[in-house]
Amino acid sequence: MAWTWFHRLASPPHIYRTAGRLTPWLAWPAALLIVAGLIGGLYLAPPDYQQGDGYRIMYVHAPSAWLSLMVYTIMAVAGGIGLIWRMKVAHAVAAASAPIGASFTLATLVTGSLWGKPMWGTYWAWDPRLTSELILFFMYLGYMGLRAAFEDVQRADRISAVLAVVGLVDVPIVHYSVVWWNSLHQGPSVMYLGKPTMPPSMLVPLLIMFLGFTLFFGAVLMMRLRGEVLLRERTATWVREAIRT
Amino acid sequence: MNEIAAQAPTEPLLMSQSRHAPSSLAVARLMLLRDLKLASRKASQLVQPLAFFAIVITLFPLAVTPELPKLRHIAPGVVWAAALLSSLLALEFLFRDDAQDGTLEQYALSGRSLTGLLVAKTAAHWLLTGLPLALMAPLAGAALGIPNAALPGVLASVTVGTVTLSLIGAVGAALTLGVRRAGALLSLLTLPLEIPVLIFGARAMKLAIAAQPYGAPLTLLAGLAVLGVTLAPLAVSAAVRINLE
Amino acid sequence: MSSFHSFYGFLDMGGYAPFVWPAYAVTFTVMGLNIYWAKRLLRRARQAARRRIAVQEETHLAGPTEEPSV
Amino acid sequence: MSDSTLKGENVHLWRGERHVLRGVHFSVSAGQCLQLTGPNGAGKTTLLRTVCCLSYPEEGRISWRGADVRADLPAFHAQLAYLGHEPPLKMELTARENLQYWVGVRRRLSQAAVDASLDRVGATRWADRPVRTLSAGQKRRAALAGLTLMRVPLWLLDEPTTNLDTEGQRLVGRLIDEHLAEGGLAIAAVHHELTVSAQGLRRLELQL
Repeated sequence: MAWTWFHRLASPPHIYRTAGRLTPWLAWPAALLIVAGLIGGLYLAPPDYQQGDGYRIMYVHAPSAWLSLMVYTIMAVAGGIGLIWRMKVAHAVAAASAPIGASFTLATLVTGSLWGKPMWGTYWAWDPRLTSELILFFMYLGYMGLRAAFEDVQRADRISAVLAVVGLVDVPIVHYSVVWWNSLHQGPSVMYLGKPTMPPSMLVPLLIMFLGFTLFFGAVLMMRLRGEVLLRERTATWVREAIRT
Repeated sequence: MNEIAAQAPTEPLLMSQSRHAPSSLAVARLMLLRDLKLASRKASQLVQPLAFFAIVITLFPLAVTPELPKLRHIAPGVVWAAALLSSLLALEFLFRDDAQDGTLEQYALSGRSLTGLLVAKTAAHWLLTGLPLALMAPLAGAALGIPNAALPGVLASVTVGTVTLSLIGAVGAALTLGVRRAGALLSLLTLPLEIPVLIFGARAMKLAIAAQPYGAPLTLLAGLAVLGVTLAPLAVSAAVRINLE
Repeated sequence: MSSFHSFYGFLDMGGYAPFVWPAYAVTFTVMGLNIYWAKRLLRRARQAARRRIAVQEETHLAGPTEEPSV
Repeated sequence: MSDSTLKGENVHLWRGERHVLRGVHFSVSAGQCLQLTGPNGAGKTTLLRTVCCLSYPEEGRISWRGADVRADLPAFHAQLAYLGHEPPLKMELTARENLQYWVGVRRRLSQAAVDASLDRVGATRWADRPVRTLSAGQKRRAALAGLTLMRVPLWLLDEPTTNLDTEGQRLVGRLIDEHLAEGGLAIAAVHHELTVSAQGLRRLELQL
């Protein structure tokens, strides 16, 4: 049966070991890519003809924003899988993702507002993207708050998974309603270099950063995942072996 | 002592659900009637969110300005923010009483669709809190200087919007059913999800005040309500089941 | 190749230094914290597992519990 | 019905760090009452809640008439009645109203059937008073009326004699006896021995 390999793959000891083995393979490329992206973005890329060197905030802001959304999606999908197939490992992925996603959402907000000051003349404008990002941050806080409210890990896993799935349905609605709202109020919206013809010297470092941040998330996720998997095991003998090292 | 001599049972044990079970519609009706009857026996719980709504509305003329033309300008925001907050207040007793006295558990074990029963409960909740709120909204609007011609628009937007508020609120109430002092957490969970309602609702009201057609945002509000009716009950029953564990 | 003429020019970021550098600092602080938190979580989970196993071994020595059955 | 058997095989359940149910086996057939005993915290309530699928065992299987109960949960629930520690009654409603809304979602109720069940537990005189005004023993009796009114084969009772006087405790025994005689089955968690006729009684002792 196809299910046997699937279950073996998703078994806590296998995940624990694989995550441990995978961590350096994600962490080192992430570090290299981020350093390369930094050199490319901060040093090699030319200044923007409108925003000068201020646009260079994009190289950390945009990948953070990407992570904030991607991680929420992963969290909700993992939670949904855990809910349907009662897979502890999936819940562990969701639990491990939440703080990472929340912290990058916060980074997005701070870098966005730092970018906003030279562009708009104010640290905070009710720009649709930043506003959606702020709401996303509240959703992360709610998710983690709900998790923390339950002492029993199993129940916290299942309850928060329901919230994450509901949130996943709601995130696009919130986003489009906020964009719609903003279009009525003619808010400032020059945040992104939305031009399709970004020169390669600008674009390549950005793409490198996207990849680097994603791998970084993968590495941190693997580390947290090992901890979360251990927290969910009670008597398994493999834990004895695993913690000896 | 009462005469309780062994009397032969009048009917055989029901070995299957079959023909003895009332229809789903009858069950939903029974549940609705039950909640209405219960509410009628403790009316103070119903009055409190309405009083809260009135007080919040009263704060704004005192805090901002008593000049009606200026109040009219912020009226949509004030009415909607107050509606959101008072609907939140009313959520506390949506499932909690039934969970505490064990009746919710009995419904979960009744062999009937828990989703259906909870939809009926949510409908009762809307009738008892959402609808009165909607009926009060034109009064509040008039007090804030909204012209009489715009009051039907106020009524329509709050009526449609509170349906979604009740549904999202039911999800929040179900998620936090097992949490002791859930007030702050409940608002952190539900308010971000309710932002689209706020945006479309306030927009519809604003257009109504400006004597412009407000059909578009009202349609969007109705769309949210339809989406809520189809998806929220699933999340509610999943969350209730997990919290009953 | 570079877009800056001097190291000072690089630090100055064309006058945007007060915004660019804090933005990078915040991002990399967040990254550092993430690594630290992850390591701390793993360490604590291991400690908890160790404690749990110790307790289990203790109760096991006290005598295995009978499997209740009819 | 000879195949009306409820079986639990190797049921394991943890509550946080605690391994509450450690491989519980049991089997109850039509006409039998399984009496669960054991000290506080041994898992009597947990076992009852696991049997009615309010809790999810991490290992093991519970089957009813040979099929896993989770295969068709609504059908299984339609055949069981669970009475927890507290009588599941709304304080603001009368005993009679409570029965209507509680049992009414399961089966169509005739006035006569409701009256008969209330009469059976000696509740006729106070059936129309709000439950809030009743004594703990009277509430327990009202809950027992609901139990008999359901007419389901499988009873799961958690301390059914709590708050009852001696006469009430005998009533519980009689109700169970009659239920067994009709081909029903019951599992009851108890502290005091039930006054049930011996031939249908089986015992399961849970340990801490």
